[in-house]
Amino acid sequence: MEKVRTAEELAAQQREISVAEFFEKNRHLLGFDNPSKALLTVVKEAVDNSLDAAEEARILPEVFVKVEMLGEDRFKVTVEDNGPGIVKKEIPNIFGKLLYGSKFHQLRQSRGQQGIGISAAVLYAQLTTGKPTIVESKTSPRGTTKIFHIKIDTLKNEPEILKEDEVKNGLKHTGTRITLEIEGKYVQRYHSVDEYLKQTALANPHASITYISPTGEKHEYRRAIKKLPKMPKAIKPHPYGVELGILMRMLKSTPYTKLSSFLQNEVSRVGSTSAEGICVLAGLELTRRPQDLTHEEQERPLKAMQKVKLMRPQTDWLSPIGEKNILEGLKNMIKAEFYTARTREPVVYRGNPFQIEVALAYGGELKEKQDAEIILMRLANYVPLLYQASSCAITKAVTKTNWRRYGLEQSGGKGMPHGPMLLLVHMASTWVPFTSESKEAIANYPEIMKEIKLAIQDCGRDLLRYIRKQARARRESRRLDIFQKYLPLVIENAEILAESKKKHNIEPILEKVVNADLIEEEEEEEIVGGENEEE
Amino acid sequence: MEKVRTAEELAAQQREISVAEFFEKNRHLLGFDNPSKALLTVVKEAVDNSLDAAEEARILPEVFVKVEMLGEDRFKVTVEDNGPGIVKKEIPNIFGKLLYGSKFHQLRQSRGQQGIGISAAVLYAQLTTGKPTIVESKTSPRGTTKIFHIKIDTLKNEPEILKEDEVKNGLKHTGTRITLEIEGKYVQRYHSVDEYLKQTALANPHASITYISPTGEKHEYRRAIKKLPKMPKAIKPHPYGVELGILMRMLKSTPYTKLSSFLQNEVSRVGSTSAEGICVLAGLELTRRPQDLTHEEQERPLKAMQKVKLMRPQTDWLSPIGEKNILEGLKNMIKAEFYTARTREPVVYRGNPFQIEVALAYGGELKEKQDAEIILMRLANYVPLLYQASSCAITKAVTKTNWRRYGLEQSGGKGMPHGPMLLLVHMASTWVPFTSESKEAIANYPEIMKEIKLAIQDCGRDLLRYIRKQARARRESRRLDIFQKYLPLVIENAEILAESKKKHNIEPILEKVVNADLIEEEEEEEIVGGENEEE
Amino acid sequence: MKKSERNEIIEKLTQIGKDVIQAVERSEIPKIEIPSRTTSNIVYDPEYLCYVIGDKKVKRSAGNIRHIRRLAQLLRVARFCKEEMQKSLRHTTKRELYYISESWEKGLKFDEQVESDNIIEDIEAMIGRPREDFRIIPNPRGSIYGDITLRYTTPKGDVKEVNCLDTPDGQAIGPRISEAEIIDCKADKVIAIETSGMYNRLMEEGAYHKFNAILVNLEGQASRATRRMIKRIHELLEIPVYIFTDGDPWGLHIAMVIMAGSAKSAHINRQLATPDAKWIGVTASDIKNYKLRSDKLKEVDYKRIKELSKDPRYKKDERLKKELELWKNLGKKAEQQALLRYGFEYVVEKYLPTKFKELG
Amino acid sequence: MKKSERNEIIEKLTQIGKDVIQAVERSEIPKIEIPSRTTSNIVYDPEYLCYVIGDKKVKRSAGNIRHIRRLAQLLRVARFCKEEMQKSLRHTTKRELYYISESWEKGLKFDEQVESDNIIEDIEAMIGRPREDFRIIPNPRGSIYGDITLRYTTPKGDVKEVNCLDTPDGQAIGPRISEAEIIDCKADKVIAIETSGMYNRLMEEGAYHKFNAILVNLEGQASRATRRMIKRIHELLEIPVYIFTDGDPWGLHIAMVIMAGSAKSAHINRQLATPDAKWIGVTASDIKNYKLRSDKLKEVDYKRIKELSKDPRYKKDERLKKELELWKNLGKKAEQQALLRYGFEYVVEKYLPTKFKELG
Repeated sequence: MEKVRTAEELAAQQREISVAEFFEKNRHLLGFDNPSKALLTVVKEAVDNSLDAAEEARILPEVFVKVEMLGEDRFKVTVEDNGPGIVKKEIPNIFGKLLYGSKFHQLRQSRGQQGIGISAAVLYAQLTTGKPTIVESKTSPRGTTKIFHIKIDTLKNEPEILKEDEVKNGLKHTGTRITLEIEGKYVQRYHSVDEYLKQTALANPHASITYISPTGEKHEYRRAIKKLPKMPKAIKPHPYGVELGILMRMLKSTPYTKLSSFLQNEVSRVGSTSAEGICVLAGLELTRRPQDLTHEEQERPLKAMQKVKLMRPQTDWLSPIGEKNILEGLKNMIKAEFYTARTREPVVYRGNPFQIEVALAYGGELKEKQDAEIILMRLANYVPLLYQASSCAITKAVTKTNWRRYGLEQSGGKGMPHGPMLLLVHMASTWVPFTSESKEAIANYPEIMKEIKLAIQDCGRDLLRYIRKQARARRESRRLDIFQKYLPLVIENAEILAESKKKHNIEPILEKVVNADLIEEEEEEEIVGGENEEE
Repeated sequence: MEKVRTAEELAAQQREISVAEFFEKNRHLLGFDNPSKALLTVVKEAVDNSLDAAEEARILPEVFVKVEMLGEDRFKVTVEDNGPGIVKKEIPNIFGKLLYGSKFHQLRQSRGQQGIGISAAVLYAQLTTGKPTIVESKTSPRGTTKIFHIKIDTLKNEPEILKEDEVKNGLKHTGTRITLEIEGKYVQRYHSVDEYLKQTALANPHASITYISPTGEKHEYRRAIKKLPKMPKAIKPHPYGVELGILMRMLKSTPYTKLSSFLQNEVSRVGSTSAEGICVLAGLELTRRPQDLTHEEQERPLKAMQKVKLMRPQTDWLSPIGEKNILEGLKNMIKAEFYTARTREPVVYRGNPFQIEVALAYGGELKEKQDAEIILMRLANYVPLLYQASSCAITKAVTKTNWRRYGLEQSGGKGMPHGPMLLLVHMASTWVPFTSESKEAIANYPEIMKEIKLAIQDCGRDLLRYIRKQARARRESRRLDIFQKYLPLVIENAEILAESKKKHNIEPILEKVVNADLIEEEEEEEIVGGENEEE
Repeated sequence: MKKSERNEIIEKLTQIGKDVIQAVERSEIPKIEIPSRTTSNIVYDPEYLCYVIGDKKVKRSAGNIRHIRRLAQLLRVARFCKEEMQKSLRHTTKRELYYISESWEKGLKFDEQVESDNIIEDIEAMIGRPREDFRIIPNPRGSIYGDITLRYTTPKGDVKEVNCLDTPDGQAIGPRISEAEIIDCKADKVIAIETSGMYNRLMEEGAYHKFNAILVNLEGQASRATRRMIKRIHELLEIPVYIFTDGDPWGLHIAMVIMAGSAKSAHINRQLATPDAKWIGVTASDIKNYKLRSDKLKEVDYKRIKELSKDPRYKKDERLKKELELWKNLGKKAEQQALLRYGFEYVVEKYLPTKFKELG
Repeated sequence: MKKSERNEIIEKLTQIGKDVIQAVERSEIPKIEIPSRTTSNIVYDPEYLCYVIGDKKVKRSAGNIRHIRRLAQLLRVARFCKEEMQKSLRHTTKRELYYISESWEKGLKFDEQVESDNIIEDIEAMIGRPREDFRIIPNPRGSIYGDITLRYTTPKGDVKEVNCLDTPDGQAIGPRISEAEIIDCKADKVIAIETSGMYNRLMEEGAYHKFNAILVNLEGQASRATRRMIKRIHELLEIPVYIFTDGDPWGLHIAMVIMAGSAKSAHINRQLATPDAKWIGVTASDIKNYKLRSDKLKEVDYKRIKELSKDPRYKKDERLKKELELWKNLGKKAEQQALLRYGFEYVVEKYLPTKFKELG
């Protein structure tokens, strides 16, 4: 028998694990599953950061993206923006530390959420090519440019600065430039960097994007509108979505000393009346110290909050693209015959406000692909989603909609419809529920599905009206042709059949016929079943 | 125009994010997507920990599991083991801190890997019910039992001890008992706790498991063998799988001062000859200080290592269940007619050694479901996988195998085969590549697919031999019957047709016929195509 | 066909044109009315024991964009039929009509045969006569054997007579036989047989002689020409008709169509149905009693049993009701030929005599 | 059939039994040999211009577990055929044989008709005669019209004669007509027609008269009885045979089977094929030249074109090769009736005369 090992011996091996080490081993969780996806993810994280930076500083974004091919599987990615730049002391942390950021602790709509994306790109670069990431930043028009060569010390999850410099003649304006060297693979079409940037331009009509592809082509997407989207505000959690564990932590750490003040100030949409209602329902005094509630008492306000009728989140918490702006973007991008867009009112899932926008372009140059599936663009907080379409709530809502009702072809009334159409669906939210940290597909919450479907139906009805109108015009002109052609045939054959000597004048009847009501009698021509007896 | 915000203003919002906060918001990444899955995940993490603890201490595991229903969606889960217990000072960290554990920094086969599972369960409990987790542990037979009520301070990712106690009359023997109160949902069949524990017992024939279900039923799985599996050893990374970023870190932090010693001691399967070979190929002196290599020089040994022929990993790094033990377990669980098992030699994917085992049981009481799909059990390091079957490499290998060759029904020669069979596939590895942190499906690496297929084919051939043998016996006895019946009919009708007056004796011909060789002439009866011309 | 009958039909076709012209002369939008052939307008005629068409009509108006082409085509087809009847002895198949339309005025050409077929049925319903009467004929199916003499007109116009025993393998019921006059008949019953195999068997075993019967080969579902032939022999000579089919619900349906017409031909069933005909079998009881080799009933068979059970024509017939019930319970069907397990002569020597006695 | 021919066939059947008995008497395991009918044993006979069976044989041995039942059944079927030929005038269908087997010794009953069908083909191959010669007959398909007189035996045994113009709608080619003797014929060609519709059209337009022709209605793919009838008329009277089909690869295949037999009947093709017969059309060129209403070729049509192209029988015929090529390029098919776009008379007045001139 082997020797029994004691708890003490085993305890000696216990150690803390750094989050950087964790993601180093689990990088597929962050969208670095394979080389082609990794290249896209690096570009995406850098561009998201650039757009966020400019917008937060209320600057109309101009982003420059360049992807160079250094070897068969090696790429250099450069992304530069005209944002406010980053102050010197924060640069190492932002790029050299996982889980460091400004947005995680706020409930607010933004592209990045978790402070993990760009540093994950840095981690991926050093893991595959060993190279540090170069960050250049300038914070005032006449100031210097700070340059950092950064890696991540994965054992500590701390930035490691390989080189630090400050130069006069660096960036031309304020902003940040980041340069990464990575292993990757360049693909075209569906999951490509090209497609991603094209869709990003469409979803951000206020941004200008310049892109130089690995093949040396230059794509310029000029801004379609000159106004920044309104700044989304940070919010407090809404009572309908907060979870017990989080509420308990909030009760413990609040600076407020009365339960009613806590309720009015730490969650949203609760005023003094609602606060009183909640306390009464919970059987707790208004003046109780939140920090002193027993465990059992902590549960009561949560239940009470669900029973009180509260207003839904304010609109200005979220910043949708807007119907007008989406239409501008679409028209800028594609020459279609018909466009429509719909921005729904914000609603809540699990306490998180969100807002759905749907737009579509129909006909025109899209007719080239008349019989193919429609083009579906999925967006979350201004960011295009390219992977995992089939598991995304947007795709599900689209394929579960009966598009035949709106004049498109769709076999069996479900699945992806066919026709000359581009459909865009955008979800704006303080917290988009992705199915994985690589942020590729939106999770399938009933509330979200419902909103997407309603927006689709609105746009679908517009589309149907357009298709019908077109069809009606075509019909009217055909109508006259038909009567002019067949009425003589009717009368002539009747004359022969009746052996009538007289030739009858057609004109008076033709006039009657053409002016007759358009009401068409329902023919009942359903012939009874049964096998064909003969022939 | 809105006011432009400066880099300084923005920098003020930057903050570090705790990993606990991160997973609090992203708990679907850890297998807590929905209530029924969450219940299973909690049980699974606790049972995995218990089995690991006992085995590491070389104790034959006895695990007690109880799931009680407290309300419609509320459950109390208790798991107790006979392991060595946990020393007092480590208890808070192990249960109250994410990313803390003994196994992450070792390359070694074990159930848990990342030090995240059980603390995630604690986090989930406090998030959904607000209740702390109770941990009781005793480390020496005559010692006291330490009791902790633990929560996680998510802002800091640190344990929060609500209560601490030490009692004389606690646990009866050394070991640990953990009690969690969670929101969940109890389901039966495929994805159930019941099924998970049944499969766990099968995969761990050396363990005894007692399970009391929410409906009060008691299931006892007695151990089938009395010997512990051999202890897997920790290993160094194998050169064929190490990545540049990791090698660079190793070069930086090694205590060795010569490149050749570094190679011989810090990666596996490199002796002095191989080390020399690598240095020569890399164009680096054997005596170079690893810490001093320039970035460009660091890349060279990696490339050189790929070109040198090295031995594959030692067998004793891994601990498969073993053919004999799997068969014991299978026989213990199910009364079939035929069993077979195959443990393959270990091989390497991306530098990680792994080993595939396949076993099957056929016929007997499985015949009840003759025409249904076979039962497939997937296991990774002794742990059953219940979710995401369709995206798992095991399922793919099974459905891509042509089972018709092995005597099973399978439409089109692919897809899940049908028949009275249970098939078990186990992957043992120092690092199982799961498709997500919730550890439900094995990623689809070609090396892994190949090994699974080879093992399946081995077992499939055994199965075919058995099925053939059975069929042959049935055929032999039918043979005599047929000749006895038809020979008289042949001769009699020939006599009438030939108008023969004489009646011929059948016996001599019958004797000849029956003793004739069994060799059956191949009839060529493939009739040429073409539509039936008439009738 | 007698000349008076022919003139009557020509007159009815002419009337369709006259109705249209009258509307034109009154300066009204011309329209015609056609008895509706939808399910809801098919009613059971308990007196005649078959489905017939009700009073509902559908319109084809020159003022309706969806009607006008069809109206023109209907008039053109009516004109075509009338002209052919006046100037030749020709018969036209439905398929031929479809192709002939290519030579008509532009716009009247049929795009699909289903269009011309529907118009033919419209005209049938309007004038109340089967299309054979205005010389639109089906592909021939069915033949006849036995001591009956028919007078017919050859394509060249000669009038000849033929006795249906003087034909080696039975007389095909084609366009000329369909229209032939019955001159003489020595037989005293008709046996209509579903399959060619059993028809030949009865010929070879001398059934026509032994039973003094006319044998009719239906070749499956009876064609309309065959049904009319049976009806004419029955009514003119007042001799009983027996129907001998395979032992399955489809066989019973074949018998039923001879007795009462099909729903699809409700608008002319009175010209086709022989309500007095009797179904010999093979019955479900036969399958059981004679231990016939059988196959399992399929989904489609059970569906047919269900349909037949709901049919008012069975409501009164206790024997058929019982057989349908038994079929459902038995779950089996058998072919006529299955009786050959008892040898070639058995059908004629035993089975049929027993049946004639039973059915009277 | 002449008595001498009948006796020869009976003798051949008897010989099968004798071979088995001889083996028993030599104390050997009895076996029989059957010319193999697999693809690999079907060879092209360039002299006779058709596929025939090669020299390969398959065995049925009483010593082989998989053969013995089938051997017993083969002997039983041979015995049945011989006995029927000796004692009656009866004809048996393949389906009837399947049911008759129920009355045989236990174990010999056929489970599926395909078993008995195969054994019938075995016997055909062994004695080198089509099954009609030992009175296993198909359901009749096809009929004949024209000035030809045939002598036949009625089921009762009377010998009679019939002229095929004295039949209103054509004489069905049943078992008796198949075996009838040709007594007299005034026609000087045969026109075999694929569809009943066109057959009736040619009757009504007087084609038999105008062209002095015998019209044969194939009703689709020609039955073996029809093919034999065509061959017998052709060989006895030495008159040309023309085949008039729909304008698609299937129509050409129908013509080809009449000219050269099918692969399935390779073992008796020499008794069935009329290599001199000529295919009139509708050809691919006709579709183009006459602007016939057409449908797109389907996958199955293209497959057939490919098969036909590989057939050695086309290798020498430049006209057929060209037509196949054109079909592929044209991608369209048309029915015979499509010619009616030019009116009823056009086929007889223009189309066929042109064709006869072309084909000589």
